Amino acid sequence: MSESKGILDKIENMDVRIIYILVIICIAIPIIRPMGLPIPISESTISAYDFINKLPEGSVVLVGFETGAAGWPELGPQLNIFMQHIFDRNLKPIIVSGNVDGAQLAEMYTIPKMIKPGKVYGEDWVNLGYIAGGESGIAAFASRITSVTPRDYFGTPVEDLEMMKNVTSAADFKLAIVCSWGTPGHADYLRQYTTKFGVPLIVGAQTTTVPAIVPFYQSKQVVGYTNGLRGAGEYEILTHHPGYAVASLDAASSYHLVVFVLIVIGNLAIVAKRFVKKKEGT
Amino acid sequence: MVDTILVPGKTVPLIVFLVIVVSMYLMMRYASKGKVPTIRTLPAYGAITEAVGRAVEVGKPVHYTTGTYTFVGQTAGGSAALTAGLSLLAYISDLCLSKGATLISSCAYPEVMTIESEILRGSYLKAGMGDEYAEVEHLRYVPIVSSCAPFAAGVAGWIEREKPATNFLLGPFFFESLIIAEAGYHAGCFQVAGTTSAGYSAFFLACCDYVLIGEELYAAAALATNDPIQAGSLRGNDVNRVWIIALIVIGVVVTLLGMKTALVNLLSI
Amino acid sequence: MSFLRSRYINVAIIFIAAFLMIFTYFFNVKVLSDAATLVQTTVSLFAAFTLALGAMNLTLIAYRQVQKKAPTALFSVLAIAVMLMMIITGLIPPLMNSPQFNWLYNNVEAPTDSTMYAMMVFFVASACFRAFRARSKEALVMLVVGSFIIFTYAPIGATIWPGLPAIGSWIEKYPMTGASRGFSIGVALGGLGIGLRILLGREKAVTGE
Amino acid sequence: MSMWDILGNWINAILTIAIISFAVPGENIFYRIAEYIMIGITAGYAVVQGMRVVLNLGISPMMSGQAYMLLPILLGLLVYTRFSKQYGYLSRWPIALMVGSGIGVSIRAIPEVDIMNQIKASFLPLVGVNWDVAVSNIILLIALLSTLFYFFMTVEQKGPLRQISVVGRYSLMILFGAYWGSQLMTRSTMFIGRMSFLIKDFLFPMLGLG
Repeated sequence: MSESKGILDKIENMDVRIIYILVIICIAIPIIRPMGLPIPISESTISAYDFINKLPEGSVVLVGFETGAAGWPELGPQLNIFMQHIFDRNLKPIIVSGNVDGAQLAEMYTIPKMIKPGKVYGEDWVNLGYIAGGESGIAAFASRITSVTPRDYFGTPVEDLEMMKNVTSAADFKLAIVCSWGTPGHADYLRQYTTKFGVPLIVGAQTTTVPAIVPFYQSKQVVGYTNGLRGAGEYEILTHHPGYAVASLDAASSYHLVVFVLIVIGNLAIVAKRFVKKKEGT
Repeated sequence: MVDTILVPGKTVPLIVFLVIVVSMYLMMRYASKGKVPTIRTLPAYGAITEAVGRAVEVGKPVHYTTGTYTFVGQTAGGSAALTAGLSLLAYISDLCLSKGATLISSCAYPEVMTIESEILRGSYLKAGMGDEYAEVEHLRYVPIVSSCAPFAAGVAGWIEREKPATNFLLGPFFFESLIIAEAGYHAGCFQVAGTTSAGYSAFFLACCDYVLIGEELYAAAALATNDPIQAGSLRGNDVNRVWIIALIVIGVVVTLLGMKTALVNLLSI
Repeated sequence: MSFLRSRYINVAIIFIAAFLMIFTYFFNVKVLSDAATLVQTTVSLFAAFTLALGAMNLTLIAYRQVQKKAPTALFSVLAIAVMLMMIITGLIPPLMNSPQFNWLYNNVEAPTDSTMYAMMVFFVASACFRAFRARSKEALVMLVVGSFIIFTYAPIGATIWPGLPAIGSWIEKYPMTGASRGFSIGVALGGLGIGLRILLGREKAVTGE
Repeated sequence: MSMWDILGNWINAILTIAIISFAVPGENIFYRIAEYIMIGITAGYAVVQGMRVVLNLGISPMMSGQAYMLLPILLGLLVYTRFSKQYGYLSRWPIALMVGSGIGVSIRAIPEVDIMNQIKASFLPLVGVNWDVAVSNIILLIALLSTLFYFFMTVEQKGPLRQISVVGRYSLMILFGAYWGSQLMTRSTMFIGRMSFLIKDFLFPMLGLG
């Protein structure tokens, strides 16, 4: 009896390093050899896609790269596919970031990949760089763009940019997209753009913030959201550009499965222990 | 005239804003005049003394952090939790000094560091040990910019190396919460945590011995400071909660009667 | 000059700035709106000034550690060296866009930052292993809900049984939304309360003694 | 690939592995080196970013005619007085402006975004809809009201009130369970990003595989 209890104790207090190694293995294998599991498409992603699809050509869209390098693996694929769709639809994106390195990430990882031939900087898209000061900075940007970003990412005065001639405040935006991993995040965008200027908002969410976004989507303050890498994968399928997100989702699935199995084992150990105890007691 | 000055659609929000602010102000005034409301018992608050006691027994330091938040450019909920965390820092620092435990606090922003340093210095002065306070030894400053990764790395690494007896995580947190709390769990720390973010409360429930969930953090701060104003503002929250609950119930009833649109329109002025 | 040290100056600055922001949100008064925008520009500028404080403090700490010959001194010096490298390459024109700067960003800053973030994958797994144990009824609720949500978000859930994500989405849409609303309304009220206390100068931690 | 690209890839991979080594096998010297490199490089990045904003927002408008920008710049410099014992209090002024503006901006929208809109969204139909929607709506309302109730702080919760509060606690557990479930996705995504780099961009090219 006590022997089986010893094993159960060991399972319950498993060395965490065993879990860690399991995690590494279960993520590495699908990356090397993907399984191609089907990806059902969520309603919230479709509603984001439809909204962008229906915007008239040439509409100005604000894209908030509210992430640092660390959030990139999750938010980058969403930003990339949004930007690709925006360029495909001939909309005019304005890139900004309240994170110190967001605008740089856009220049390094998104634009070179997603830009279409014939698009000219300053006419078809602009990168206004970093907005310091958190929500205060965003509020100022919304009421007058040049108040916090007099020059763009490359140091050109904003007045000299062709596209910005008729765009002075958030009232000129037809849509705002924010992909954020903290502050500034969807809440700041909601308060400063949507509530104050009525700009529709699409959120490229981290899966962890989805529970916080769902109530806003339910109350129709957010027109659509994509849910993390999963959402990016769904969007890639919707726009017929399957890429990184679709390929990586298998690894996510296998990780979830392994964690679930671990949880089951942990609980079985508890139940079994209770059973053993009961038997010893009688 | 009024129409042109008042921003359209902001009438009801303005009224709500004024109702909340005025009711809170009144509650604070009542409290400061001696009608201090009692705050319900919080097991996690009681655990603070136990946690410090354990550190004294083992002879190892107490670690404290409010997480990677600052007052500048953050959300109101965050500022509120940070302020509560700082109030609790003052309380715990006094407790540590009176019992003979060493408290070491980690912070991530210069503004917060300035404030924490003042709190700790004040606490040492109060205990008559003003000379023993040294910022370099009692405050660990791990600067961060946009990502809390360096802070998480610095604090988790330190906990693994120094193995403090007790770990307090009280304040607003980002993802560093889990990294630090897991490091504390594996280093065998007694952990008391509290935050106003739902997501990170869930983390703490898994790793910590006692957790203050959401507003319980504000309540603990009010208990710790013994400040009637803070207790009054908690009463203010409760008063406002009453009309919020009532309005939801009324709204549901009105919807039952089929007049939802009228009410929503009325509330959207 | 002792009045300059008074905390009432801080309280006054906080109050005026906050009042401007709140007033211009509800009312349209051109002069005040312009003033508010100017204040916000100034705040952005101040925030930029504080960005260098981290580096200064780091240097100070390293200096003291070297002076005391502390065992961590070598590490601190390494941090300072890396920091200087980043500053110097950043200043090579075009500002913050030189190939050297981008190289450092791409190969040192980005990987360290994102790997630290990625470490959570381990901690979430091991904490989940602990958190999701049916020790009490409360923990059982968490376990059941968590399991459904796991299979709602991972595409594999629908492959196992399409009902899994359906139940998960239902939980998310109804009971979770309700709880989340209740939680955040409370936190929002608390935020307003603390904001008011700071504006009234009753939070000594923030306004100074 | 140039020599710099190859070197960069190696440094990238080594740092990645050094940090992962904090989990398996545990705290070690390589992790510690990576930890301090991370702290240093972030601080450096912040300095340059700060300089750029000051240049764009303060100095160049000042040079091009807006002379009044000199005042915010000088006030901003007060931030650095915190290193002086004598003038340290001056650093509180710019911080006070930032705190005040931050609080103002964030609390002004709370009544609308976090309270009124959430209340309005809770006016849910209980009749005239399918029974399953009606039941779901009732469950949502129970969760909402009981959670709100749970956080009554200045009322000692006894008797029947206690029961509502218990329901609130269970509702919160549903919320936390959902948060836990959502954590797995985000966190695995981050790690997948790093592993994809290590495997596809580092290991495979080195071994000469596709």
